[in-house]
Amino acid sequence: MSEQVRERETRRLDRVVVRFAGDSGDGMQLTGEQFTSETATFGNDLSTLPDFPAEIRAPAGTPAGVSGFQLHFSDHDILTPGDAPDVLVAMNPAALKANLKDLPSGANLIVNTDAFTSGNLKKAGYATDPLTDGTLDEYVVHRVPLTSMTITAVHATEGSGGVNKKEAERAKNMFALGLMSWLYHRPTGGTEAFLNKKFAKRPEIAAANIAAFRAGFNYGETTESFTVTYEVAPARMKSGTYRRISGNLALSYGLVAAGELTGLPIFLGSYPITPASDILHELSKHKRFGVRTFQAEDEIAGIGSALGASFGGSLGVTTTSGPGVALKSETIGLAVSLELPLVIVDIQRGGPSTGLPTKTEQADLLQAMFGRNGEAPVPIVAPRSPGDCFDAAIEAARLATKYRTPVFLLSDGYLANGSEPWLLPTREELPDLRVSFTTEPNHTGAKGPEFWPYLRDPETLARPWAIPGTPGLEHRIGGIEKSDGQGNISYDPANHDRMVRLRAAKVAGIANDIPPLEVDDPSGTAQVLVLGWGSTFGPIAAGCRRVRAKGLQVAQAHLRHLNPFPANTGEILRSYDKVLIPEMNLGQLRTLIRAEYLVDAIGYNQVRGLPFKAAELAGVLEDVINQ
Amino acid sequence: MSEQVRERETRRLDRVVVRFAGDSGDGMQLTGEQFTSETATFGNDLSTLPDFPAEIRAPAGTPAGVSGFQLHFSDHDILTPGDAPDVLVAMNPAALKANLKDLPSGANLIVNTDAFTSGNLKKAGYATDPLTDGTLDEYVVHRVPLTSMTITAVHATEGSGGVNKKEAERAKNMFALGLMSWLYHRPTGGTEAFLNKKFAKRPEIAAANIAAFRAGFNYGETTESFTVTYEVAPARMKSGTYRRISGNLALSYGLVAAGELTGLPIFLGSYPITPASDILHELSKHKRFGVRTFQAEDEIAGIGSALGASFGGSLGVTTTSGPGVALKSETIGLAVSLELPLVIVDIQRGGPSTGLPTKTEQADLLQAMFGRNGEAPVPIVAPRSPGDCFDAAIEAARLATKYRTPVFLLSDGYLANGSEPWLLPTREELPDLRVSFTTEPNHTGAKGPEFWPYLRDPETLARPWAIPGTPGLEHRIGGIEKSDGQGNISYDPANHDRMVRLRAAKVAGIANDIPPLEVDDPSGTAQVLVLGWGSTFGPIAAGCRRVRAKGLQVAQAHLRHLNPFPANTGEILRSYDKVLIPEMNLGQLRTLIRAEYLVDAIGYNQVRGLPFKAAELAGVLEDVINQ
Amino acid sequence: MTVTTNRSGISNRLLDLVPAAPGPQSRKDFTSDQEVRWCPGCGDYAILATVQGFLPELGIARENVVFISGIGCSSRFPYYLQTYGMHSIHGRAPTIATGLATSRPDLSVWVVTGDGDALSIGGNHLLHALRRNVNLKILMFNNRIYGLTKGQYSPTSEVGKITKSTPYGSLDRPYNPVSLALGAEATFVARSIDSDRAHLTSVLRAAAEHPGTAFVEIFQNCNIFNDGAFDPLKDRSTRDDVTLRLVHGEPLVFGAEGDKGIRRTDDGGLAVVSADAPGVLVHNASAADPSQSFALSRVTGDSHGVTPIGIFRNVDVPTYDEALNRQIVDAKSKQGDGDLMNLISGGETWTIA
Amino acid sequence: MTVTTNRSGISNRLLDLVPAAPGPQSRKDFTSDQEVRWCPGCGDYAILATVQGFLPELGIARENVVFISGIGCSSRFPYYLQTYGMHSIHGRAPTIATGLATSRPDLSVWVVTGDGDALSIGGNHLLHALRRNVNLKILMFNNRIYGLTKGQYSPTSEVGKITKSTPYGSLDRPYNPVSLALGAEATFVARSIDSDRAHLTSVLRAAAEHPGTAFVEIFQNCNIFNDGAFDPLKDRSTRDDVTLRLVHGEPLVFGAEGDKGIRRTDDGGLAVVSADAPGVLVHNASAADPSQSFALSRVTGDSHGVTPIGIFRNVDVPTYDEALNRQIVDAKSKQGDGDLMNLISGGETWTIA
Ligand SMILES: Cc1ncc(C[n+]2csc(CCOP(=O)(O)OP(=O)(O)O)c2C)c(N)n1
Ligand SMILES: Cc1ncc(C[n+]2csc(CCOP(=O)(O)OP(=O)(O)O)c2C)c(N)n1
Ligand code: SF4
Ligand code: SF4
Ligand SMILES: [Mg+2]
Ligand SMILES: [Mg+2]
Repeated sequence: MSEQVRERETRRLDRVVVRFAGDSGDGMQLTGEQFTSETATFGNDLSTLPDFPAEIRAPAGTPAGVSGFQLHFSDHDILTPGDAPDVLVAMNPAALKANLKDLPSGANLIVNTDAFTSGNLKKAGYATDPLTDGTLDEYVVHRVPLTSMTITAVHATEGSGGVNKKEAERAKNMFALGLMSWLYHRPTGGTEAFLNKKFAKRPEIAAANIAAFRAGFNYGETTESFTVTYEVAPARMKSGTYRRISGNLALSYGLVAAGELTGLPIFLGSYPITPASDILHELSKHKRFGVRTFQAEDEIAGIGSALGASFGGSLGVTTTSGPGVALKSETIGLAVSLELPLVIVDIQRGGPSTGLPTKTEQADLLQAMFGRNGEAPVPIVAPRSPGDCFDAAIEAARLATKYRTPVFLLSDGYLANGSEPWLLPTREELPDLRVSFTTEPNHTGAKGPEFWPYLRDPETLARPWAIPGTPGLEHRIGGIEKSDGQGNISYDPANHDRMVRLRAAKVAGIANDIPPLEVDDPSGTAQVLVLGWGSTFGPIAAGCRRVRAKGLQVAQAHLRHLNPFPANTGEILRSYDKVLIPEMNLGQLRTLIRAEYLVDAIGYNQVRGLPFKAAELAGVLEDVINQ
Repeated sequence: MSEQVRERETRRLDRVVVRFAGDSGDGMQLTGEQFTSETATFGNDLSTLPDFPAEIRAPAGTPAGVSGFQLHFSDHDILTPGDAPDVLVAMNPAALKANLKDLPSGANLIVNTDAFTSGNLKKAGYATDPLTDGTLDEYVVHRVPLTSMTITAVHATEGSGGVNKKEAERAKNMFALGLMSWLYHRPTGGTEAFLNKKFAKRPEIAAANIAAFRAGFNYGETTESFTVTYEVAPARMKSGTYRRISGNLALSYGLVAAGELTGLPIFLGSYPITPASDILHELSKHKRFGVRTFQAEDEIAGIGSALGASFGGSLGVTTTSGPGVALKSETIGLAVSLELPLVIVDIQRGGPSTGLPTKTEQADLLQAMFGRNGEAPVPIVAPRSPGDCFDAAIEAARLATKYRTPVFLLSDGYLANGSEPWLLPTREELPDLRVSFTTEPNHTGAKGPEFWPYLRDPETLARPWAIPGTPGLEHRIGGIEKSDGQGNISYDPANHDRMVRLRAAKVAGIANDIPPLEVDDPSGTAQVLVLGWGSTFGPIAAGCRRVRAKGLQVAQAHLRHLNPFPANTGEILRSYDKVLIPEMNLGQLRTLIRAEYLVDAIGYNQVRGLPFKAAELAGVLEDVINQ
Repeated sequence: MTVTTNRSGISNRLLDLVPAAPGPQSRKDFTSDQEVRWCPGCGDYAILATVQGFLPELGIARENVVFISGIGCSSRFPYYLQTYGMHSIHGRAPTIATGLATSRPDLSVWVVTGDGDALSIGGNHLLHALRRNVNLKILMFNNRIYGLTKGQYSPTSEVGKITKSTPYGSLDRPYNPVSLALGAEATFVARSIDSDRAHLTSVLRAAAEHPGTAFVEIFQNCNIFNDGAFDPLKDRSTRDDVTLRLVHGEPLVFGAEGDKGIRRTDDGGLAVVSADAPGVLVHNASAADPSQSFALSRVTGDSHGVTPIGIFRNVDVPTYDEALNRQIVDAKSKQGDGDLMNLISGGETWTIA
Repeated sequence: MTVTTNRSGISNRLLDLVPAAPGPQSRKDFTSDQEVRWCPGCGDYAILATVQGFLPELGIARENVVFISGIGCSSRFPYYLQTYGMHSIHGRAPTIATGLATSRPDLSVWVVTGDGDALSIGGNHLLHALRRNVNLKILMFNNRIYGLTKGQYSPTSEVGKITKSTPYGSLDRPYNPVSLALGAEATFVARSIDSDRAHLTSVLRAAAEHPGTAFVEIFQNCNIFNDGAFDPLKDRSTRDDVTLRLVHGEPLVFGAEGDKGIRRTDDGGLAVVSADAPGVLVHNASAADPSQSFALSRVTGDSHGVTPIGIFRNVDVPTYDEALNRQIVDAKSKQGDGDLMNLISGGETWTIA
């Protein structure tokens, strides 16, 4: 109102949650990613949650077509992408409609007023204009004519000649990013470099985007809409070199690393499926590491080819999501019978059937455990955070090669697409997993030395791995029951019983080769234990923090190995009055825990395609503690 | 020794176990079946166990190629095919070698001496001749030159002219049958009629076989090798009309009956696999019942076609064994999501992978429960005896049509091929399962009447079944999550959670629509409960009888429904000190029971490809009771 | 099951088993209330409009039409049609449709699928449906890419294609869907293109008139992940020169000036020659022997500079459905309807009093 | 991976990557100690003997030979060979073999499969292997029946076949495996017969000499469930009159007297004519265009009274394996070996002290 430029307040915050939301075509993922990049370089701890529709380009302007990206960053270590945004950027009415319910009152809301046309309002399902009908009264609303200002800015810029109106308009996400960068004092150099690189082949587009980005930044500086800016100091994190990484990328790197560490070439046989495809995409780039990727005709061929490669001495890997696992079941059974190494990566998504293909869920655990004919045990490993996917992949490869067995690696959509800062390991920190093939006969028969493909290592119960090309060890394996040791077809009843038990004992024995379950119980006096697995680690830990901050006691333990469980699991469970198992399914770990340890574990279950919120879990924990 | 014909003793027995064993090509299955037929007509209770190699014609003369058939018959009701044979017919050295270990000392042994050539002995792996080296000292051995006597008898018979030596020799199984029929006072008319019918097109072969059969009978009468014959009186069984039936036949009839009772045409989509193929074979005969059978290109197409037929208003059925179930997993998940009726028949066999394809096992229970991505509950029904396969199939169809859900019917190789007398139901005893399709809109929307494909019956939670061809109810369904009620695609988190729980509640609700678990506890004071499921019913009940006969108390309960369990299951389990669960797997029901009821059930597990023996279970029971 | 029908329009002995529409229908009758969810500019829109425009021509009751699809962008198709429909799982639509069509001769069953859905994961089912000659109309939208999973190469992508899963170029030699279908004993094989509504409609009509499995490959532009794949066939300035329109009984000539023709070569293949050269062939889609149709399928833009569209093969042979249903009718008429109690009592029974 | 080899005998650029045998080998070297478990009289015995007799010809180290099979009577094959082997699961052998062959260019990988295993459940994998041209030799034993599961009809059984699953006669039109393979872009397609050892050996030799996927259909008698299916081709009195032996570069003539020939018809198919009629064709298995080979595949006992055996098609085009391995070699030579720590640190890092 007054002509005078007001002094702006800069508020220091310890954590902020921002969400960008717009049409699928508005580039919200890119915007979010780039804001995250700035934030990572700045040194905050962070966690992200992208959220996009199943359609490639769901209908423009409708709530179904909205694509969102949430980022939580802080000056201390954090565990989740945040429960509710402190600021929402809504590029159009549909984005507002789809996200407003998540926005706590008092939050900042930046809306692109240009998009609030009557047509767009209708598409979004608004009968009246929320900008004027009082809908937004409880928020701090910043009305920004984002589109028009972007076009003006672009067209006023040298170097962006030849950029037409549509192209200019497309840069509006960079205007939003510029504004947000200003609002949160983010470093901007990285983004400009990124844009120059990304559009290296079309410098006029790069110029347009940079112009929009700067215009957004300057708009914040000059407008009076924003009376406060925010600062979040860098986090104090463990010293070392960090990068930002998503779960699928970390998992891909873990597989490449597993190849190096075992000394085996990686062979990935895979069929594209959301949210696993990115691992195929990533691994297909790394031919210089000797990684072979094979896009198969279907999931069965994907795993079949991987198993064939393992027979030949590669580390066979197959990547998929739940429906693909279902198709691979029969071949997994064959791999159990052949006792060959194989890593089966399942990036879980919402089910059953096609379900919610772009959403997260933890409902394939029992499929991984039991989804095969006959007694066919398979070890299961699950990562707990995006960065942890790296280590979990290496662990899966370790078990697969050491025990000559297929191993499930159960990640999920949340880990796959979410990201966090990752402390890079040094080469020395990585384990030595070198494998040696059998090259000599291992048995003396009536006619001299023989090779017995099912003569087991007495300690691991693993069978020898003698690969084609090894003279004198020619042998045949198959899915029919084999005689213990010698490995010939055997229909003998006692032998079958023995082999079934040997395979089970081999997998069960892994319990002695994995770290014990660790409990985090700062007070040492908690009577409630929260047990989790997989991607719920962050929300559970955040929930625990909150209740502890209130002075309540709770212990947390998180399972990396789901089959077998660590040897001390039963002991730990039994030392608490109550065990709570939160899962994004109807209680699958709970089923396994109850069956194994007869502990009356309580389940807290949500099957919403979304990660838990810290506040929600804190509430549940309080209830359980106080009951 | 003396010329005088001795008076022969006729001993009355209450039960006898006979086993026929010979080369795969020797016709042992036919011989056993026919002896069983005679026995059934005679009025004994009986139970059979065929046992054949996985090869079509495994190498002649070797133990691997031996085919066997065991029959237990009695003057009272019996429950198993018998633990150990009282008499073994061994057609060659390999048959002797493969079966001798099962023969208790003192048993009768009929050997075809003609087959004990040095070549055959070698193939069987005998270094010396067991007929002469003392191996058989502990048995009552009847040395019969079966082959040569058959040839002589055939060639001396009118009407068998044109039968060459090889064909004559092939009739030797009928010689053995004749001899056994004589030994056990079986009626012979049926067999002669059977042979005349079977070889109607080649009367000379019929004549040859009948000649051999009579020669065998007469041989018993005239030789002095047999000093005793045996009589087993007819059993007192419930009054009514009986037939002998195998599990696969009863199951097939149950499906035909389900078609009649529901008023729906049966559509079977199937791919051949042992031991399920016979259901496809059988159902393909019944076109006059409107049964459509489709031999698909694979298991996936088998279930897909059945599901398509169900969409069109047929009762879709698919039949397979464990490896086939693995392949069908993804489509089962689709069926769960579509909520259409479908009966999935799994004739379990030894696993994992190809495993022991012709042997029995119960190791697909957890696959049936959990072998799909996401939360995808499927009801499970299991028959307990060959004849019970009829009722179980009808029950599976009832649940599938009433609750609009895929249902698993879990039989196994033992039930499939085993047989028993079956009291024919009357038409009135069969349930009325008539289904009505939805033909009218079920919702009033803004624009008038609408059809909502996911609006549920408030009681069963079943959705309406409106089939193509119904005007005004056009709708689309699919595997993506649907909005509650309306059934349009929905990615809404809360809706997904609701739908996951609704599908679970629908299946769980079946517990109110099935009979409570019944306990057989004659004394009413037992402290140990044996809980079983599926084909172990007979051996468990026989085991219980034995320990009760010793004055010990034991209660028995048997689950027909494995998902959901009957509502009173927990209560029953908790009312016993100890619960023992014998299974032909490593403890799959036990896992489910422990997880659900936190009852420390004890497992007794054998994975030998063979049914339990009554004596073995009796021993285990005694141990548990006395512990 | 036979329905007396006085449908106007398209007919064949199987379609005649489907109840007639109560009256004339329009495109609107076949349009559902669901919002269409493809990318703006996607070729799927044009195909949808053409199909919705065509269906009324069938003259059959809307409720007796069923569309079954697999998974992919193309497989969203059924949602947009006011018929019965199922959006099933990846690659399995032909199996579901087979069960439905063979058990319900009173339905008109259509399958919509993509190049990945039909030829990659679902190849086996597609080909078995073709050899069986089940009464299905299969529309395969070929955009030579995986659309829904965001741009991996497909079994119809050209060698060397750079995609997300093949950053160094794809290595697999692509299928020629028409050759593949002909090798699998298909009785009706055609090709059309999203942008040519009249042509696509004529192919759909012929497919509907064919009793048995009709396989229709439809070139479809995915403007997001494989834009312009069929541009030469669409561009007004080039299309006549690179498109050979197959018309049964007409000579195989093409070109803006109609100056080019197709003739046999010595090695058994076909070559482009001048339209007035001797030996220019006349198209025969209904030859019992599929060899010439196969040879035509080898005429491609890459090898010959021209792409045939239209009907390659169209022969009337017994269908699986008819045979299956005839076995049932025969069994009932010869043996009488089944009697359940008779069946289960079987031959040998005994009675205990 | 290149191995210096001075193998005598069969050679191609891929086989040359396989280590040579240390010395001459005999049939016995390739015979395992496992008891053969087929029915007496089964055609599989003859095929086994022929393969065991042929393998020494390859001149490669026995331990570098691998046989992969699916499930079926035929799929027992690997057990009887003293090489590496895998008896896998039904229909999936081509997938396993593809992973093995593409990751181990130093192996000679063979697939043994049946008509059900290869064409029914495994059809998709077989055809994708063919189009990719992976370096596999696929031997399909075609007995036109399911042997192991005791006699159901198969995708190559004739229509109307009475089997256990089709007591009223089968309804499906069979595949012609040669047509199917050609439709799937196969680069080597041949047919032989169990009983003709010399012919089968010559076909195996040609298959081994072919770089890429070789598909060999072998007519095999199942004397238990489909006895005599190929008798006319075996019976001395008829066989010459009903067998057309394909020899590249030779005229297509046959008959005990060599008096019959094959000529093109107007509809693009082939017909039997007198050997001295004009236009009798010369067989060209290596034509780039597969059309004539396809036309030859339509010449069958049923339709023409004569069955071609021998090599229908044999063309040398790039293989999947070579291309895949070349991409790896190229990447390493252009970019250097991968450096793990470099890779995982990526572009943007920050350091906290
Ligand atoms: C079992 C299974 N595997 C993989 C997928 C992932 N998926 C969905 S659609 C698709 C391919 C789509 O390509 P196409 O069939 O050509 O259809 P388009 O999207 O191009 O129309 C894939 C791989 C899936 N949904 N289910
Ligand atoms: C997944 C699966 N489905 C079905 C079977 C049963 N099965 C084994 S072999 C076979 C078919 C055998 O026929 P073919 O491939 O022609 O081989 P053949 O025995 O005739 O040599 C079938 C259906 C199986 N083993 N696995
Ligand atoms: S991704 Fe391609 S095929 Fe899919 S909707 Fe978009 S343009 Fe169409
Ligand atoms: S069943 Fe047929 S194919 Fe199988 S082994 Fe016997 S004869 Fe050979
Ligand atoms: Mg596509
Ligand atoms: Mg076969």
